[in-house]
Amino acid sequence: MGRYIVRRLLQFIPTVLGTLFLLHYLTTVGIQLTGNPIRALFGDKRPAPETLAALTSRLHLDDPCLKQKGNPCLGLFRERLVDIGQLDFGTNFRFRPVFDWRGFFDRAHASIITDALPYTIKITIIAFTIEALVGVFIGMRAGMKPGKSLDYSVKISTVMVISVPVFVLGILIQQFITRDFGNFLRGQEWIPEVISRGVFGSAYKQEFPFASLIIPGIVLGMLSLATTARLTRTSVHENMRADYVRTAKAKGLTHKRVIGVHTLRNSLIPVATNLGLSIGGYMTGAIITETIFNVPGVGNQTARAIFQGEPAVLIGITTMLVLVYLVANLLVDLLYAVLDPRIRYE
Amino acid sequence: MTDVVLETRDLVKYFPLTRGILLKKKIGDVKAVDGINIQLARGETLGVVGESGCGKSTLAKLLVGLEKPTSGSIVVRGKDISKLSGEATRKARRNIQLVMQDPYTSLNPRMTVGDIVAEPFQIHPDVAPKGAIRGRVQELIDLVGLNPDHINRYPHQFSGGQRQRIGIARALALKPEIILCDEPVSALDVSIQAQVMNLLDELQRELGLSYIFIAHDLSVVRHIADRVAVMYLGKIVEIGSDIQIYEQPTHPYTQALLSAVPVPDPTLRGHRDQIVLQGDVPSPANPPSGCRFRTRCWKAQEICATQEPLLEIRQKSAHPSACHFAEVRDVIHATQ
Amino acid sequence: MSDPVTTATSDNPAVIPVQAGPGVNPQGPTQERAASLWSDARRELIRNPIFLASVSFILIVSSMAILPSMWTSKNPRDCDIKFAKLSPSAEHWFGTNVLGCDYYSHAIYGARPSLSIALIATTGVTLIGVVLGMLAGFFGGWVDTLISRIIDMIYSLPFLLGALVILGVLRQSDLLHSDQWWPPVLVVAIVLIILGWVGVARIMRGSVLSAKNLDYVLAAKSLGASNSRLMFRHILPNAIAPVVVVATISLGGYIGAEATLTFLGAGLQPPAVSWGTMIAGNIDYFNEYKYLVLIPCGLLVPTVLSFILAGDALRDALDPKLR
Amino acid sequence: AGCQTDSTPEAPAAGGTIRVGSSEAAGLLPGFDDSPSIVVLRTIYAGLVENDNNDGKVVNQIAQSITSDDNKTWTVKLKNNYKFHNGEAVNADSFINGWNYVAYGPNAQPNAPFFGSIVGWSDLQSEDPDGEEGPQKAPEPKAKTMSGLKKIDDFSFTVTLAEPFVGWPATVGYSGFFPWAKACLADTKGCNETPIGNGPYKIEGSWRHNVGVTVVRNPDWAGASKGKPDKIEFKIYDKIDTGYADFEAGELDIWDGVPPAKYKEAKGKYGERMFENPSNTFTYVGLPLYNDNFKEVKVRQALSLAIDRQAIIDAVFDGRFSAAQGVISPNFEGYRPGACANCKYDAAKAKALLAEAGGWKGGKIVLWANAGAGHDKWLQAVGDGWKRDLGIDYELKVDLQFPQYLATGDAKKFTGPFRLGWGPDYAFLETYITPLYSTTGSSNSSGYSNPELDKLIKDAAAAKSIADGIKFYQQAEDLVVRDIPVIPMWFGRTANVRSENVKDYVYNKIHGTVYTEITLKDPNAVK
Amino acid sequence: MSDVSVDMSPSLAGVKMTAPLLEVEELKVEFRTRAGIAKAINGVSFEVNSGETLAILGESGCGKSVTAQAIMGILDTPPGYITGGQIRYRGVDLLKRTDEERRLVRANKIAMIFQDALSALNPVFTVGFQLAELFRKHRGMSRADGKKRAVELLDLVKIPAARQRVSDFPHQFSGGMRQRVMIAMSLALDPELLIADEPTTALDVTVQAQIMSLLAELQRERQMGMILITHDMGVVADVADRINIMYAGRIVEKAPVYDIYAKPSHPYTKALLESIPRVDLKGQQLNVIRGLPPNLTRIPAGCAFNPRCRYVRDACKVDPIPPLYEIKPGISSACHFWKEVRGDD
Ligand SMILES: Nc1ncnc2c1ncn2[C@@H]1O[C@H](COP(=O)(O)OP(=O)(O)OP(=O)(O)O)[C@@H](O)[C@H]1O
Ligand SMILES: Nc1ncnc2c1ncn2[C@@H]1O[C@H](COP(=O)(O)OP(=O)(O)OP(=O)(O)O)[C@@H](O)[C@H]1O
Ligand SMILES: [Mg+2]
Ligand SMILES: [Mg+2]
Repeated sequence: MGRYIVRRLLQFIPTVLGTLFLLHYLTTVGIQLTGNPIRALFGDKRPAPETLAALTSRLHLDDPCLKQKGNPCLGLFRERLVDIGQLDFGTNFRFRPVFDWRGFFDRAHASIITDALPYTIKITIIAFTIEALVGVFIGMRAGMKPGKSLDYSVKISTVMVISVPVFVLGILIQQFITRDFGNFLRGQEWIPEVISRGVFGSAYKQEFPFASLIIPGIVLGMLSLATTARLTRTSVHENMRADYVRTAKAKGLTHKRVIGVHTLRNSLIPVATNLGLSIGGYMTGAIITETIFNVPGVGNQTARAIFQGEPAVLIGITTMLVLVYLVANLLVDLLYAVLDPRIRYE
Repeated sequence: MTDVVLETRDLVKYFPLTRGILLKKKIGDVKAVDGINIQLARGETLGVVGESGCGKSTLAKLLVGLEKPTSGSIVVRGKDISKLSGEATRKARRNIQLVMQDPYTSLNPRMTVGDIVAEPFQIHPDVAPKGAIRGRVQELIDLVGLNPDHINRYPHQFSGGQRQRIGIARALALKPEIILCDEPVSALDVSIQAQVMNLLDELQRELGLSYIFIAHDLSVVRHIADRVAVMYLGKIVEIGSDIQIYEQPTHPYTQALLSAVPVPDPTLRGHRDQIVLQGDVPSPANPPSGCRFRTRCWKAQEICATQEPLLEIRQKSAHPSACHFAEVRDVIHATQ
Repeated sequence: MSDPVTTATSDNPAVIPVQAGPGVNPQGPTQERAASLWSDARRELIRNPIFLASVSFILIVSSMAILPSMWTSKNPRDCDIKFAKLSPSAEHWFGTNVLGCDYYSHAIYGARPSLSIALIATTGVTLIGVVLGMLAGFFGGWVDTLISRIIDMIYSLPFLLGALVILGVLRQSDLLHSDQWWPPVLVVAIVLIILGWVGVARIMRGSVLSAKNLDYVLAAKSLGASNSRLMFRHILPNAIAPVVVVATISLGGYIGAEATLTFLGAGLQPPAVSWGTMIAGNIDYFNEYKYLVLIPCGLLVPTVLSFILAGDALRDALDPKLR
Repeated sequence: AGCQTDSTPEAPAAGGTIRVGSSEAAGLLPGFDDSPSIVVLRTIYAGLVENDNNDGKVVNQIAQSITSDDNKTWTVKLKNNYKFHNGEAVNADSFINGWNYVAYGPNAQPNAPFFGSIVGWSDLQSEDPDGEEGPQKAPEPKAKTMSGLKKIDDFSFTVTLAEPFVGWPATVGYSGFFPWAKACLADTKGCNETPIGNGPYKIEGSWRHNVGVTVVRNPDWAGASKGKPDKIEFKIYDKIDTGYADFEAGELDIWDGVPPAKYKEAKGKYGERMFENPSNTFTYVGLPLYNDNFKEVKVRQALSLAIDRQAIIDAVFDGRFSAAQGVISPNFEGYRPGACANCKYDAAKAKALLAEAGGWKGGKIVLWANAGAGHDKWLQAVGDGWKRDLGIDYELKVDLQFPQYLATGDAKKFTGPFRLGWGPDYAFLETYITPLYSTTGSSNSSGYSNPELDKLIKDAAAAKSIADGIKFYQQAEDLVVRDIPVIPMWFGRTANVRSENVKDYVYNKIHGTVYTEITLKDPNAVK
Repeated sequence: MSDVSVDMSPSLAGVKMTAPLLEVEELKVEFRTRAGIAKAINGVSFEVNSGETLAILGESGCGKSVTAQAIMGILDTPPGYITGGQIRYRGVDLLKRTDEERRLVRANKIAMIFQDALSALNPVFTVGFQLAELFRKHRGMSRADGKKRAVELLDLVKIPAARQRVSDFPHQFSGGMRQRVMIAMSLALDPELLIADEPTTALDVTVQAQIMSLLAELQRERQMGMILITHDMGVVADVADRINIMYAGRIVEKAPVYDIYAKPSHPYTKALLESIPRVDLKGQQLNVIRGLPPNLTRIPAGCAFNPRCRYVRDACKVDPIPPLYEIKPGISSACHFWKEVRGDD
């Protein structure tokens, strides 16, 4: 097992390199296709060519290969890798450093990622907790009595969540929950501010660093929550007929325990995969939810970088995400072995 | 022996033994099969008996290629099948079929019985023309005593014994030369068991099949086997013809085993001379030195701990026996 | 012992006249042999009211997609800004949108791109995901490593970035501006497939890992079954359930994803309409003109629900234990 | 009138904190040109001149005087009592060194082009010897300082322009012309995070990226108005919907810019707490004159006449914009209502003109806009109008991301009408004419070239006085609205909302809300 | 914690200790399947007393396991439904009690050993966990105590190195060991009645002998009643007091163990005994019962065994179904022609 982990960790290297290359290639092709992203900084006004050239060269976007469609710009990639190897992730178009690890400890070295990461970690934790707990719980309840009203109401409500695009959902929640209901709460004297302004605030607030992330976290977790719930339901439903469940019943265990321990544990294997995946999926979601709820996290920065076409930011953020994702995945794979002892890794 | 269809040479299978969930480390080997030499002649039935966990199923899996041997070879008609690969393995498998021990898990829950039994024909289309498959399947189902009505049912709709018969039908489909039966009748009631055994018998006579027949039920083995091998902790401790083993067992383990066989006669209750083994079954991960049975043997002496008894014909044993003190003792007919 | 007091039935069971029971065709074995997981499932399904209702709804919606002119005589592109934002009336059943286009005809014409993108993407994602996930889980070793790493790489790309760039590349072929309706649809679907198969593949891989060492798989293996047979006859049916769930769920997601892409200008080109864009494009007006959002939602949600319910019914029908 | 509520004779209660919605600035140095930057810069910096809050007229701030005989060499005299927040004096060097820094090409300051009219600017830019495609990197620029900037003494200097320009003093109120402290030039990175300004407010702590910027009153400020609130908190929002939602949740005192789709609702809800005024952003549909189909003036006029601007504004934007009546902002001196005869909806006339021109021969007209910015709706409405009134079918091409879209425009590759916008750089109407329509105009994307117009611009720049200059520019506008190189659509409309706690709301026609002059009913509402 | 050894096993209201341990009366179970209604149990009646071993024998699929599941109350519904009859534990009809009451009877009063140990043990929990769970949930023990008891139980069923194996997973055990774990599990709470559904099928004879004598010993000590379901006629001969023979969901013969072997009274029993392999028949065909087991969706009219019976007459092929004729006290047979079968008179 130890060797398995070491081997997986070693595999991180090609994966990270692969992802970096993929990303490098995508951003390069992006620039090759859409032209110099700096141009867009000036909006409808056409900048002086000299200014444009100066900015372009300062941001290393003046490499001629960026003008040749389809050229993978391997030279640039190599330079980039060397820089990254020295923990230099470059700057954004406004010359803010993308990543400086000292920024975690010292404001003087603040960087885009170190500023944004704490928010995203918090929101992810909230989303994950909600997804895992609520998703598994309602999935389990629905799976216990398939075809009953609870099953259908879970089904219908998850379908609503799934089929309505996230940004629509986020906007609706913002309108009806944080604005209308929130305003009602804020009208009540007796409700503590942390609830009325924090939890039910329309946007992230410094004063309530955790409370005001709860609703964005819920929105973030919602999409994969639906999947988790459905997956759990199916899985529980399938395992309900297993012989060992019958044994558990014969042991005189309560229905709750029969389902909650004996059935659930076996049902969690596909669910665990999904949970692991959703950590990666949160990033896509965070781009939207963080923007809607004004959380200054990684998603927000990614969105900005995507639309401004800032390769350095994208690569910096994604390198970090890839690592997070890979670790999460490795944990899921190891979790398999915990959940299902029959699986062995050698 | 003349017409040997299957032979194993020093067949060994170790399973790595690990501890811990996250950081598993290998702490040893389970010596499930540890140097087995058997020969199977054409038309012969070799019974294999032994304590549970002694490696019978592992041996069977090795023989059909479901596990890769740690060392040793399996020779079928002169070819070492454990060294074959790809298509050749698949071809070779046709000749040697397995009836699995567990009738509950060995049938695909999402296939009808008809499909399960038809599968061998589909895998090896040369056995039966497409149009004939249906008929053959019905024949087989019928042959093993199942209702052809049930051809469209799913395994979970059958009782354990019925499922076992489905497994047998599947193994018979290809008319293989060798059939490995891993406790094929232990889930069956005696009448069906009798049917199955008659069936196996008939098939053997007609087609010259060879069987390796693994069972706990010694009376069943006695009925069907020409020769019997007794296994203990991954090794064969005694091997001989059925008469030799049953009437003149020379290894203490065999004797203990035979004495424990329940007799379907309530009048003998409490009157039989049972040899009750003392001590625990040693772990196959850490078998005792020398003779593996010595920890539970009433005859054990110092030599047993130091020197491993070979499976050979001995002074007081007309057939190979792996005991330094091999000696005939009739346990079957003994009463108190 | 064997003094057979023979009755007609005892000797050769094969010739026992088969009495027809309920659900068994009296014609006998020829028909009966047809029974397999799939044909049984089919028989099961056509008697399941929920399945039938879902499928009928899907058919209705599909007919909108295939023959929109059967449903409305209005041209969705006949718009007059003077008649903008009219409430539903006899003339305009669903009212008009902000540009004064008949919203009913939009709702009808919007079905085609939404449904075809969702269906093409789901099919593609499922096929690719199932096959690659299966290969990875089944063969393990370097196949698994390779596929898993590719999955990791694609998975860790931000979806929007990937989608925007791939669409940018595909756009070079100018497919998005074809006079035909399908090229842009296909382009969007391809993007969703490229970025979406990894989820299914991972789920599949997980299921295969736990299914591949079951006894019945070993049994088939010892019969000499080829790997493809092991994978597709034995493992697949027993490992597909979670994939069906994920696939039907993502079907809904793809309709939304198309809307997101279009919203960002990367998907369909207006004035083409789809349900997703109808929702996304009008969400701003939700407060005052709720019907502009509620109508496409009211079509989208039941459609997705129908697919999910039908998927569930299919999965249940494929589980013989539930019979 | 810039001031919304009538000021009462006694000074309004000052103090308190006002919370303002904003968005993430590109940077907090005067070199940055984006509006979130400028909003903050205007509170912590002060320029040579200011626009009066009441009528937008240019008045001196730090400048004692700005004078010229030939509109070419301008002499700037400074008041000597202004200080930077770190105690440095604001003197001629603060301006000269700062402007040189911004103008210096390799510093890559977005505001660099604003100094392009000063003699010697091009020496500060590097020129790539073998063109952009070439492998060689551009060398260092020839000079580090502009020869057109000359210090006379500590508190006066001269600025020499390459061409005469009567409006120059009006342009230096722009934030790009703010002075730079020495300490700031020495550490621009630090100064960006913790700006050292010379204005009525100074930063509290430093810039919290993506979260907020807080400024507090500067006790050492030498200007006339000391600023009303004690503290201004700029809260950063990424999307206007979010910021507006937070305003609705009572988290903000001022929110500039109700989202278009919420406009109608807000109008009903906030009544007189919503402040509306035409804004200076100009939206137009450019016509590619480099394309044969658009060469004919009558065709262009027909296209313009066939657009029912007000109907589009009402339907798509809930009446949020002011239909363009010319190409100059209604807020600007020199604006004339109804200047553009071709900007009224007249389907019959449009049809007739098109017929006169021999009809439309270009097949489907392709309407261009950049992707993801929500322009497709109103462009569809424009296209629908053409289809209905002129029988020209259209299609939309709205899938290009902004950089590519702009590049396409720069390369003159648009195949049909294209959406673009324009915002003034400084408070002088010239900003709406020269860059867009002069043959060499920096943002002339339609390819319009009219010697008559070029001459008028020249004459205007050399005019005796600003008032004289305006007359020439108005004549130029007349040419533009006759030739329709671009179809003017509308000017934006500010829709700023304020909380109940805001007492006096002050709006400057040129810069928008003046946060430093806002007073609160209860200054202690927010601790 | 260990002195919380109070018996938390609840008592059921209405229990009369004088009443027979378990009485099953006219139990009927059917499976409603797509292919029709399978009548798995068609009126089964028997009783078991404390300290007594009742063996139920019968062909595969005749309904032995279903009967056991019905008694335990763990039949999967749907498709299985109990359509009639009573199951009385100490005079209390369990079928009329609430789920919660029945739950407390399980494992505490009536425990069961399952036929298939691999699938009956939860693959993802250690054996120790699954054993300790009983003590923790029914006796309120702590984890550590539960585990201690689990080790004791594994020792009791002769699992070597119990202390180490307790934290192994079921798949790490051999078939026989799993079966012993199942046995340990069923004995954990000292039930009054043990239903052993083929408890030794997977065991080798030495272990089987140990286990059977173990069961017998425990039974003696605890006065435990036992229903032994098995195919192994040898085991039955060794341990059973009384035997019930089942065929097609009915009991066709009841008799004390000696009588059955000596003089079966039903043709099916007779045929069954004749199928046992015997040394003297080596090399010959074994006797089999011809024909097929009945299709439970279409049980023939009259005696269900009639299509396969050697003694069949016309009377056997029509309803009514032959009742259980009482031959002697304690011996009864459901054959119209039992006399002929016994060879009496
Ligand atoms: N996959 C495996 N990993 C580790 N150990 C194993 C594995 N399979 C079997 N063993 C061990 O190998 C030994 C032999 O097992 P095997 O199943 O062959 O026994 P058996 O003789 O068939 O027993 P039974 O009669 O109970 O079926 C046992 O100790 C078992 O625990
Ligand atoms: N879920 C089910 N659906 C349909 N029929 C079923 C179901 N479960 C059991 N049966 C039927 O009920 C009958 C009795 O089954 P049961 O398991 O009790 O047999 P058994 O006597 O225990 O046999 P064995 O000795 O082989 O275990 C069988 O014929 C079986 O086919
Ligand atoms: Mg075995
Ligand atoms: Mg059974």
